Amino acid sequence: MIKMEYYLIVSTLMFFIGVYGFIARKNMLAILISLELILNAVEINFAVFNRYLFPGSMEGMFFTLFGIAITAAETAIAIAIIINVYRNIGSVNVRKINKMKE
Amino acid sequence: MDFSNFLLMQQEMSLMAVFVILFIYDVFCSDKGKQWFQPIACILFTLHTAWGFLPALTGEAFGGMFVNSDMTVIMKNILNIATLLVFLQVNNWLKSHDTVHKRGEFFTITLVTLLGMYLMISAGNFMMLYIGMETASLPMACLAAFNKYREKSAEAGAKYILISALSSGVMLFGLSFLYGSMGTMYFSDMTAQVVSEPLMIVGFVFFFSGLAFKLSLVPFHLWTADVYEGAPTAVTAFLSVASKGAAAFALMFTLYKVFGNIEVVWNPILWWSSVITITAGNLFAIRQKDIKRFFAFSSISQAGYILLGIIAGTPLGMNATVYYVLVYVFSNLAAFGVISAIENRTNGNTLISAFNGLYKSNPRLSLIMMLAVFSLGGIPPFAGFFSKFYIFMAAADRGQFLLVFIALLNTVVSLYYYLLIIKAMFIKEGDEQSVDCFVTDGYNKISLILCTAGILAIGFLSCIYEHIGSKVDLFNF
Amino acid sequence: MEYSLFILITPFVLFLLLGLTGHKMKQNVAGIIGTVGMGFAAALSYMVAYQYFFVIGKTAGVFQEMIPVSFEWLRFTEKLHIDLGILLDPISVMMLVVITTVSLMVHLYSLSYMHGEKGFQRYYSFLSLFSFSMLGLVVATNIFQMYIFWELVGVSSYSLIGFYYTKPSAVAASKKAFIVTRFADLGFLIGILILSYYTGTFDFATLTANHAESVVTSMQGLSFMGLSVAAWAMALIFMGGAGKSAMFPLHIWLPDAMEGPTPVSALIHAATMVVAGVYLIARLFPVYIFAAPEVLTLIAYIGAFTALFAAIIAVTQTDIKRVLAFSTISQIAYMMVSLGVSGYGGHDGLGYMASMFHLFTHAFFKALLFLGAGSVIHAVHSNEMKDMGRLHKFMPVSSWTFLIACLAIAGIPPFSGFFSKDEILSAALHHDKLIFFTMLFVAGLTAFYMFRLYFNIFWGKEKAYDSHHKPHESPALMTVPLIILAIYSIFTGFIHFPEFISSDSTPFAAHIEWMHVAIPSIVVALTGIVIAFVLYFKGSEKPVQIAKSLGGFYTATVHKFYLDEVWMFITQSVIFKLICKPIAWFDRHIIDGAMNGLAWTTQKTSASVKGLQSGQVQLYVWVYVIGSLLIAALALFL
Amino acid sequence: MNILSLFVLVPVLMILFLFVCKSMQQIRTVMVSGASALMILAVTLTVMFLQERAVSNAEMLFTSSTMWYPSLNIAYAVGVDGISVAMIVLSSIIVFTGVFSSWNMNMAKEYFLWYCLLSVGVFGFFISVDLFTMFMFYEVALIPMYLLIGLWGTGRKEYSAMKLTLMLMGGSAFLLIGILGIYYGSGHSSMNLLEIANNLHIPIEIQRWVFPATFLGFGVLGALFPFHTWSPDGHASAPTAVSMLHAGVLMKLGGYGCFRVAMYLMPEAAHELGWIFLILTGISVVYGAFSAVVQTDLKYINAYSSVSHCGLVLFAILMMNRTAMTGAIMQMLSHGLMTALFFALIGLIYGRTHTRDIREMGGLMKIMPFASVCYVIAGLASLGLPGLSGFVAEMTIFVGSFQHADVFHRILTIAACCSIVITAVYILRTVGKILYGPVQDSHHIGLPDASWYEKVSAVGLIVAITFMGMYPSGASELINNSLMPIIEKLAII
Repeated sequence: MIKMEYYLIVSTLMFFIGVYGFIARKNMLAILISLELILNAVEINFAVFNRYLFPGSMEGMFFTLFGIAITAAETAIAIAIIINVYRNIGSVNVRKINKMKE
Repeated sequence: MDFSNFLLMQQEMSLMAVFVILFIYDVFCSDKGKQWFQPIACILFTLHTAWGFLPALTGEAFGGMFVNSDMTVIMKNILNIATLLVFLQVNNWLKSHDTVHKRGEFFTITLVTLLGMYLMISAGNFMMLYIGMETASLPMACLAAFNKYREKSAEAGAKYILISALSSGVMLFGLSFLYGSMGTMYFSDMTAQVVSEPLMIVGFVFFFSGLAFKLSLVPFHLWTADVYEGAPTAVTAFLSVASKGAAAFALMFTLYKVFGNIEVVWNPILWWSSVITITAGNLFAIRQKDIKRFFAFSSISQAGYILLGIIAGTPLGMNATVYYVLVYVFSNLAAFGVISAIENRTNGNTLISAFNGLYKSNPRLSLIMMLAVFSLGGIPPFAGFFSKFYIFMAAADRGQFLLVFIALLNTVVSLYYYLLIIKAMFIKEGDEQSVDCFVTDGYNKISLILCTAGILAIGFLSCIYEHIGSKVDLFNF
Repeated sequence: MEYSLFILITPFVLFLLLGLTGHKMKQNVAGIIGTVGMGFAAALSYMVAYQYFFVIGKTAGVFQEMIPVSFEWLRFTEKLHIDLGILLDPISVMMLVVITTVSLMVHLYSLSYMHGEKGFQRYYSFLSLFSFSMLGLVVATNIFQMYIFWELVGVSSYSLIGFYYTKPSAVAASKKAFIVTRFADLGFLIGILILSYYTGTFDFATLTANHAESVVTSMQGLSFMGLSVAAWAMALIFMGGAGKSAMFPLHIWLPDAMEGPTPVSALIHAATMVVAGVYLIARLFPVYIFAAPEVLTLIAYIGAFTALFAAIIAVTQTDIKRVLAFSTISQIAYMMVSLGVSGYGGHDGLGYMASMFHLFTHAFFKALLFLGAGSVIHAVHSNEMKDMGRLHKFMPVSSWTFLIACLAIAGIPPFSGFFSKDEILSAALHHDKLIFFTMLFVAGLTAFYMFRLYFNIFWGKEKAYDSHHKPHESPALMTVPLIILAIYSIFTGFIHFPEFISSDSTPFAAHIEWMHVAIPSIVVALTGIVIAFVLYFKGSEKPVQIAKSLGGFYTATVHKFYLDEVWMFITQSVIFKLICKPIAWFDRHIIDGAMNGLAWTTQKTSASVKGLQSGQVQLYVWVYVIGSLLIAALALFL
Repeated sequence: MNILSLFVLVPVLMILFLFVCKSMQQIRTVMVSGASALMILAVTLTVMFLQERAVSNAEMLFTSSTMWYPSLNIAYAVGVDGISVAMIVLSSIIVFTGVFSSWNMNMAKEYFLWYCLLSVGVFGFFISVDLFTMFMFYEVALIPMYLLIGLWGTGRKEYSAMKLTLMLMGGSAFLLIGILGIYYGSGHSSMNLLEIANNLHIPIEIQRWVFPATFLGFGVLGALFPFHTWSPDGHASAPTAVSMLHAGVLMKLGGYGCFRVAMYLMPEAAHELGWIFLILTGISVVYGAFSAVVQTDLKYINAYSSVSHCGLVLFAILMMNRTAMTGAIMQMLSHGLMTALFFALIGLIYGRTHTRDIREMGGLMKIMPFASVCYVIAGLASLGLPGLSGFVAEMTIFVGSFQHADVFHRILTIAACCSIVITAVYILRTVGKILYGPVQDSHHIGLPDASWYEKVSAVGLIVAITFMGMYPSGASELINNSLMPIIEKLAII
């Protein structure tokens, strides 16, 4: 039986890799993927906590399900907007969307 | 399953009804019929708003997932008013060529956003809260990017969706910690278990960052200016009042209800973030040229003031906060109403210089703008003065005199840049790029009149404040 | 004697009448109204005097003080309140007579002297205002009322000196007069404050009552910076008096004040206002002598010095009005001296009596001198001696009356000046030899410079007066007052003053000490006259040679020992440049700069933080994450 | 309806009427009738007050209080004692004369709208005894200044307007924190001044910081050194009537507030910390006078002399004895009247010569005798000529302050006395330069003298000044009797 900590280590790693990716990558799609990493890390957390600590209830699992669904919606919208950005400035480079500053 | 639960959701129900009607109308109506969309939407929503004022059942539904109390009803009414005012202001903008064919979408999406805010407020469970927040913020991104052919709009949408996604990620991360340490997501069950132990504290902070993002507190505020500037003015208005207000309410509830035990933890956090937020907002606002961006920063510092009420953590504080948001809705929307009128006239010029000599060309508009600005600056006898005073009283009640004093000194700074607008409108002479004399469209007129009435009356009608106060109940809602 | 109130009311009403409606009247109408009113006031004051001295007279061998009118004007505390009222006692009644008489003369005289002047009505309204204030001053029942009218007198003098307000010199002179006296009044005010703080009263009667015990007891043993508080108070009050009475070094305003119309100089700067200081000291005499005798000594020495100083300057002045001005200063100094050397009660109070006596006589002959000078100036349109000479044959009346006045001031019997000056000298003799001899010498100087003046004007060389208007005798309206005043100057000396006025208002017998005082003084005076005769009657060249031989000293005296320059330096360079300018600069640059600096700092800060808002989503997120981690860390470890 | 509320109602009505006004004629009618109505009200109030005072010995009269925000103990509470009555009379006089001084304004309608709003604030402040409403009216009075100066002003008007508004607002920040301190310090049960003063007590350790905050807050408006720099620039740029109202009435809000709130509610702290402010005020008395000596702009001269005179007001208040405080209030009245007169005349002169630089003027006495004579009278009043208002006020202050038992206070008093000499210096300097002497600028020859409406305002003020100067005991009595409560409170410690 794998210890819970391992899961948590993995999820935490995923989270911060995601954050790193978000900050480091130029391509917005890559950034979206990093976002997915972050959210999935979270969902792992919920599942694991539910399974190991509170097996009595299913709350964490449900949260995970909802989370996945919402993440999907989020991605959809994000993609749509990114396409719109591409249509406008002909690039998906996140550093290029800095018309508004100061 | 017990359908009587739905009786508690009367506002949500009616909102859904309005949404469905409009949606069907939008789908099946010919383009010719679409021109009636605005009036119909407004009328329906007015009915919904009125309906919201009817006496409502209170209690918990779905095993505590959804809570409806007098307080939440009031808050939802405030949000309704805000939305209604926004609806009245969009007419001209929606007529423009790149939005005219999808004006239906604006209304429907906005309604969904509003629904999300309802859920945020009425949540009795963190999952509910999370769903509510996402329901509120995802459509908001669409709205921000609503002007498809305007680069700024797209940029605003992109920035908003990315950052809000990240913030929800961080927030969920925090929630997962909370869940892990308590094993439940229900507010009522958590209240007792919350103790100041590391995991919970970290969890709380991450969760707080999620709401702070929507409330645009420093350091989670950086998106605000860009999105406000880029998004269509109506959306900015909605964003600045409705989503801010909803976030403020949600934060207040969660802090009081769930994290009441660890006030020692969140009190200093709020103290510092309010100080920094107010100051930073003012500092950035001083040197803005674009009026929407300017109001973005001013709204940031306003958020800081809202924290003063929340930090009090007393019935007085809650009362003051809700009242503050109410006044803020009227003041800010008055300002944005004027801005959108000007923007439509000068097709998209939102520089402050466009307001030069406005008094000469459009005295009424400039007077309304002045009322709004003075009210935001907390100048008597306008409503803003009262709300600020009560916020300060609430904070002082908890002995936060230093905080109040800092906030007060900041009001001087804020007055400085508010006066810059007055100066532009009244003292500066207009030039070719400033707006000429024109007539605002009827809907916007109505909204502006409503706002003016609110700004002038709310302060003097103490019954409003007292009514809110009578409904205040810190812990069971 | 309530009707004495009308002595005050009349001129006040005249002031309002002429001031408000004057510009609508004809000049003569205004002038006549003023004169008649003044005549009425004069008649009343003579009545008062008669009734006071002869009808009511002494009770228990003493002239009692009477307060016919008095009401509370402004209450400060339970004890301290300003009353306005009329106090009648020998000196105030005497002053009433003097003021109204001279004022009436001046009113008459001005009718023709000022005829056709622009602002004739204004002139008369100011004259009435002055008379009102001066009368109010002398009949003051309490020190604060005196202060009030003191200020009013100052202002009316200001406006009369500056009557020719288009002449810059006149404006400057009036400003100078007001500010210098104002500065002195500051001392007066502070003195009043101290006095009233300890004694708890403004009332003269209470202050001076039985040997000023209220003051003496209340200030027992209090001292400040080594000097008793009483001395401080009285010295400060004397400062006020010195300012008005042009004692050294506060005398500088008086010579310049001659910029005003000559009748004004006669009324204000010779006869009445300038003696207010003397009157003030006399008023508070018991307080001085019992509570602060050291101050009296100070007064005596300052007086003696001023007398000498002014006399010396008078010798060298060429502007006839300035000569008279300095002689005024020196004569007032006489009065001060005799107050300073006086004792209290009976014959010890000789000095007090003498000073009042001299005040009385001086008023008339000095007014006469000024009016005479006025009529001369009227004739030759110049103040300078060099433009005059041999006028005797053109204007005999002026000449004769002027001569009488000169004799009077020189102290030649039987003219009034002799008697009063004699008393002063004998008072001085018994008190302090040094002062006595100084004053004796000054008497000689006086005689000399007066006759220098007289001979230079009416005799000496004949000047080339242009033919078509030769100097001519002034009209009757001007000569009549001269004659009247001349009569006064001849006969007032024979009034037996000690009968009426004495330090404790109990009459005593004063006799002329021929051996020790009278003879010497007459001799000295005659020598002075003779020298003047020799030097100036024929208009020889000697004076110039003498002046040359004196060299630096002479020029110094001509420049009034450069005191004006010193004052200029203090006011202009020290106060204006070294105090006011720096303060103003400090205000504009330091304090205001601080306020602007605040705004500037805010602007700069906001400019420096703008970089944070870079528009880069990734930076925003970076800040977001770091921020939340930081907050978490703080929340954990703090 | 309580007579006091009318003082707020009338200007509000004036505002409403102004909205419907079309022609200049109508606007003037509204303003004149409204202002005269206020005058009449003020006079009636005085008469009624004196009658009431004779029969009742209540601390304040015509008190009425309607709960406004019950949960916060905020009420619309009004009431007057002799001091407020005096202030109201002063305000009504100056509002009245101000209307005439701004007879020919461009954009008259807007101008008078703000003008009325300003007077709403002023009257409201003087009648209210509830801290909240007091503060509200206080700020209502401040804000219109910005536009009045910024729009109708002259010179660096925008800078001055901004500076003035911000500095005063900074002051009101201190004030608000002070008010909150008072409210919670006194056990958050009432905002009513009288209630707090008589039934509640603020612990000394709270007073220690609330008193300075409050005093400073009001002091800024009272031109307390070193927070006075808004006043020269503000006055210099403001239009005539605004300078009149601002120097004449608004600066009095400061003194009145210090007196009514700071001293009255916190006597212990006043005794403990008074000396600090006493020194500050002492400085501003002399300092203002000295700075006035070298100014060359007429308005700057009067601004600095206002600093000096208002400093005297606060100075006397801090002396904390009955006479001195009476003097302080009288000084407020007299300074209000004579400064208003000064600014009215300066506006008149500036309107004709288009310069305020005294070096460029001269011999105006020949050109516009009426105005010049009035100016001289104003000057004499300000240098304390007996028979005019300045003298009685200053003398009351000096005598009163000198009654203080402490030597330090007496020496300060003497120092303050020196200001009267300096005042004489700069007044005579100005008068001598601009009115007397030969005509400097040939263009000035033939300029018209005051027109009838300017005469009305000048004469009105002069009458008031002389009346007060000739019959001071009236004002003195009115004020003196009302000082008893605070004196008792101060004496207890």
